[in-house]
Amino acid sequence: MLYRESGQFSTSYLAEGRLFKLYQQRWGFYALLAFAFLAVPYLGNDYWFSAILIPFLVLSLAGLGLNLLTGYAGQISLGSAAFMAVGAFAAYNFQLRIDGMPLLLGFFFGGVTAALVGVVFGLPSLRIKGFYLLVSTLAAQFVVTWVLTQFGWFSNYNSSGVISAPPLVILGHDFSSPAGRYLLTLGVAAALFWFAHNIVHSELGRRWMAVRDMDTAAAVIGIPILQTKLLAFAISSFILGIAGALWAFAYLGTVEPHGFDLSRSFQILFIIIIGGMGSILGNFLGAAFIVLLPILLSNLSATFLAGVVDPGQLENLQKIIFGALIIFFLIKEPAGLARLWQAFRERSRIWPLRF
Amino acid sequence: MAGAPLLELQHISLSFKGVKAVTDISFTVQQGEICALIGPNGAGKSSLLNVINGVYPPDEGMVGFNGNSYRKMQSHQAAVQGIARTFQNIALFKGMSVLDNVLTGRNLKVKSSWLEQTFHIGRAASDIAKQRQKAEEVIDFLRINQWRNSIVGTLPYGLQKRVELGRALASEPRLLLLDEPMAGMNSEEKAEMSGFILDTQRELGTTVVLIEHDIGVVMGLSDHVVVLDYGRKVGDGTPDEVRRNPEVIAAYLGTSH
Amino acid sequence: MANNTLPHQLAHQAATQPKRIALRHKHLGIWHEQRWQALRGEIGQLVDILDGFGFKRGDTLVLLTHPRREALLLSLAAQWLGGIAAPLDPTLEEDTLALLLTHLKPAFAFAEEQQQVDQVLANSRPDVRIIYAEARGLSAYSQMTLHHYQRLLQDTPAAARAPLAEADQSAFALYRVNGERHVQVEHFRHGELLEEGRHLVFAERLGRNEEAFAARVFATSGHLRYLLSPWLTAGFTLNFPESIVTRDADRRELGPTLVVGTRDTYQRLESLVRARLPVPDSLLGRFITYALRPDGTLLQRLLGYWLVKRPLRDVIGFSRIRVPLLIGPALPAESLHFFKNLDIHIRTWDKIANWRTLSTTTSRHVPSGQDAAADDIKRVS
Amino acid sequence: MEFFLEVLIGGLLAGLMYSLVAIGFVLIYKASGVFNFAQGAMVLFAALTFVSLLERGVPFWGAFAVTLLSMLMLAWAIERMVLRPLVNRPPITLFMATLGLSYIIEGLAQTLWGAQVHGLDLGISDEPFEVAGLLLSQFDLFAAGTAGLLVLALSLLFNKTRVGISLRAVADDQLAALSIGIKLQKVWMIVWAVAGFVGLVAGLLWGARLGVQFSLSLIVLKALPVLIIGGFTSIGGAIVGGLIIGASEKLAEVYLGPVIGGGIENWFPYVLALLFLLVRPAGIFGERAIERV
Repeated sequence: MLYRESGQFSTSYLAEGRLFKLYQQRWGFYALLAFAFLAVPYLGNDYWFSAILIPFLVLSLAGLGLNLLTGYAGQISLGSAAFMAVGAFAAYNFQLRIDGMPLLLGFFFGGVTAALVGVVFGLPSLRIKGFYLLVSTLAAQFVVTWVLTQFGWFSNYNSSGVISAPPLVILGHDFSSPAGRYLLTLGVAAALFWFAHNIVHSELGRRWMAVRDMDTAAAVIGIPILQTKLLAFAISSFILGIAGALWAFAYLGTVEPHGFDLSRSFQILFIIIIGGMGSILGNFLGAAFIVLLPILLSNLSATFLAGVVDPGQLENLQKIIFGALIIFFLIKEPAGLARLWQAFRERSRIWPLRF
Repeated sequence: MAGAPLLELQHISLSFKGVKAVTDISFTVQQGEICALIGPNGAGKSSLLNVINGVYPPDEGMVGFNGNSYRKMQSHQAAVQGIARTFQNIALFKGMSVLDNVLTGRNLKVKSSWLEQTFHIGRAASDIAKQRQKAEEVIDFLRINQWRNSIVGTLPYGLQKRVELGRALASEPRLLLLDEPMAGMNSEEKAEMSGFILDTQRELGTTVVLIEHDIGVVMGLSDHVVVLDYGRKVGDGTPDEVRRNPEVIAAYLGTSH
Repeated sequence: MANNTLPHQLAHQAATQPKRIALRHKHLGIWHEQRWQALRGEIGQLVDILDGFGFKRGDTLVLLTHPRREALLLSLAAQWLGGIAAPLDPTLEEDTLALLLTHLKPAFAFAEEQQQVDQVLANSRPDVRIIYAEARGLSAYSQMTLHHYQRLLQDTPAAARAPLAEADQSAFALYRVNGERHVQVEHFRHGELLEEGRHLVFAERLGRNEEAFAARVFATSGHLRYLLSPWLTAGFTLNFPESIVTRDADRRELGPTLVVGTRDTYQRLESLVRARLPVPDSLLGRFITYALRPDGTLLQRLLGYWLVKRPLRDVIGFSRIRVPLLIGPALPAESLHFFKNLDIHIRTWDKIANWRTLSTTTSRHVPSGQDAAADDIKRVS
Repeated sequence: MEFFLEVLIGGLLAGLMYSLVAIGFVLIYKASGVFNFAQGAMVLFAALTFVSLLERGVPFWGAFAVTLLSMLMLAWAIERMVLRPLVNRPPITLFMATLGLSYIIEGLAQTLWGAQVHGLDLGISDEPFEVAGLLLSQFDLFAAGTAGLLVLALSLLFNKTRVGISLRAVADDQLAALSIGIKLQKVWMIVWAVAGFVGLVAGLLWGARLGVQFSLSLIVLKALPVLIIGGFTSIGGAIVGGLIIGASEKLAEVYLGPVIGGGIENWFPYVLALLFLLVRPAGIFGERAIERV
């Protein structure tokens, strides 16, 4: 709208396929990255890092993981938190049991373990579809939590099953301050978002969407359905696993298996419903919404309803509002907040014309 | 049109929950011809297409394709062998753009792995460009350039039919199965679609088996007509032969047209 | 000046700025670029091909096609051999085209695709040599005289010979049918065209950095004089859209600095914009009217520029426009005003056409409605 | 052997309690194609409303009537504000809407009645008694009897009343039902109300057993594997599924638990259901739709 598109055209398919075709968008994006990496650590305070930015980033990442599976590949899942738990506990154990395991490599192996578990619970997806698949993901949710609490080995025989973060040191730099944990989370999230973006814009992403939109037709044109679905489970769980490790180590510091219960899975599902299924940007929007709304509500009630509503009621109120919002979005904007942004972008591209 | 047939159906029977859909059907399709399957609704035409590309396994009979015989063709195997198809009720990926739909048609031609594509290494760059170019050629062939980036779910019906043909063509098939490619079109659109089908056969050498109700279109388009009625074959030959076949006239041409 | 011909100009550009981009066309979703040197190489091949067909000095190559680079290159190749290019507008009615083709009886023709090939075949001598661009649907044609452009190029080695054209020879011949169904022709000599082109290049200070947009076929005198000739004279880049229906989107991507349009071109654009602007009564509509008022305050003008004019110019692909030319009949004052409001100052350039009627025994000048309109045009130079 | 039988029968009876929740589910799925995750929340809402009224001195049947009325209003509101605007949307969207719905209903129930645990005494003794040498729970038998009565009542409703017949018509073919003048919205509302009633019965029984508290809404998770095994569309299936899940869960807990560790009843039904699915992808009684392409 305010920037000129004219004169920016592609002379190769490679250039045509890039993320931001316009240089203004590219520079805007780089500026945003620079701001997040360079300016925010100096501008933010501990409250912002610990209570808002880190959970926001981790939840965006978890939303991304689920979005790949549900929004892109069309396989609905209620077991996201289980894969986060696997990632967290696996990363913990890799760190604990292998001497000198670098932190990020531990995260990576945590993600890989989650991916393997994801594949196991994704296997039924060839034979069963839709709601029936919920059973498989719910089984993952319950089995994983049970296994992690039942067998002390996973939490190094901690009496309450709690695991604590290893020292957050990468190449000699300590990342355990709030700003450091923020940077660690941001770095991992940026890398994984880049990774996921590339996937959904590649052949694999197209196959996922084909399976999502009509799997019979996908099979007829030669798309290997099982392999495509399993890759969705694996990559989705990989990202969820790393999100889980970050949740445990960069956000909470300590976590028990029940920190990854069914309501966490619901929370992640809500992120992608509100943010937008089948959208990369939507994960950020949905996560921001989920993180900020409770804060907003408690601030509002502290200001206007001080003494009238007790905290327990506030939680109930929050539940009602979330539920209502979910329904509202499904009715009014099934493609979520990302769709609103996209509509705005499309309109502003042709502004001041209407169509 | 001499030589071994490209497609050979031998004694195909198929039933759903005990109801016979197709009974003992045999016919052959020569390399490079356009073969039309005609017959009233419920005659088993779509079921037959579904047998050919492996959506339904036949109860009895064999499908011969390109010199090999199959008891049951898997959908994926059919695609690998070079059989592409379109569906009666348009089976496009509605949430994807025209270009992406056509690109999915090329999924079997992709050489690079998903990791190469994700990290832009190895064969990815040349592969992506190559697939895109091939898809663009199909888009150009079918004159859908201006809708390249439109989401197919938002396009009018006739265009969706064209995009679906495009997705099938993108796989560079040897055999193209078209299930009522002109259903619900006006005469102008039908003529256009007929042109595309003829060009596909002539320019690309693709063998076509199609189901169509418009007898005028069928007679003008096809080299070979197979007539079905209540799951049985009642006629098989050139359009002229079929037109003169009394059984066909009684079963089909006489009654519904 | 002996070398004052279109082919000589092309050779000159290829020699002086071989690496700069001469042509750009959108095809299969992306823009393909061709440098002057490569352009000359391809034309060299085409010259050999036409020569091989027996194309001689004074022969006419008929071109029946929407705007395409192949047509332009073949025209130049024909002229290279001292021949004449005769572009016909493929959007004309069937019987008009048939009349023109019957009259022309082409021995050499370029046809875009099956439809045009059929038209040429139906109305030409049996031994007509046809080069076509799009092979679709044509493989079943048994004629030995049909040739696919790309395949011809592949089979022909690169060659370079000096142009045979001379300045006072005809470069182009434009044909049309008048109201009494007589075929009329107008010839354009190399020298004349280049003269007119130079005139424009000088007056508008056109340089080699211009990006010109050719959405219309070169079938009007204005396009020959004020687009083709300046292109060869100034040596800028000529751009072709992917197809006639995608020209608006393509223009936006490209953002040309030089547009040579007819009254229709600008009026179509105007009505397109008017139809899509917010309704005047709506809030947005009132804001736009407010912001565009020419005698507004500083704030108004700032808003008008940043929120309406600038984005709107970009949407219609005019944000880099430097020279919007109008050729042919004049634009109504209202339309001129509309564009002027967007800071697009359309300039009118034309010369009265000089049509000769051919179907009757005597040649005479027939002033047509179009020419009468052209009389009123003020020369802005 | 006796112990085995006791466990088995205990499991079967407990399974019928799962069936109670699953039946409400099946009703809604059959009539509106909605996979109603909020069924658990409805059970909670009903039980909580009932017990809170009881605690405030409302007599049993009065509380029952008022709760039933509130379930009716709930059904009306759901039809108006959720189902109607979402008509013709993909089933997955409707499912997610019921997730939102369960949040609203849970939040609402706890806002109205508080989050503390309420005891509920229906006056049925939970003393085990002996039948043919086996120790059986009286309460379980009562619950089983209630479930049986409920199924009987529902089949009467479906087969003998006008409402029931139009309900079945809608379940068979929505378009055809519409074309013969059946009002879809009305049918939906009735079905959701009946499901609310079933939820109330389930809530009373479960509430009496576990106490009325938030975790009541989680019994929907128990009902899911039951549905998977029985199929989404068959009330008989829901009963059989419940029996299978109940029995095998108890047996597994008793015989498998000591080997691999306790607390397996949370996930065991799911794994069982998954194994079932791999053999029969549409449950025992579910119909496998032929995919028309």
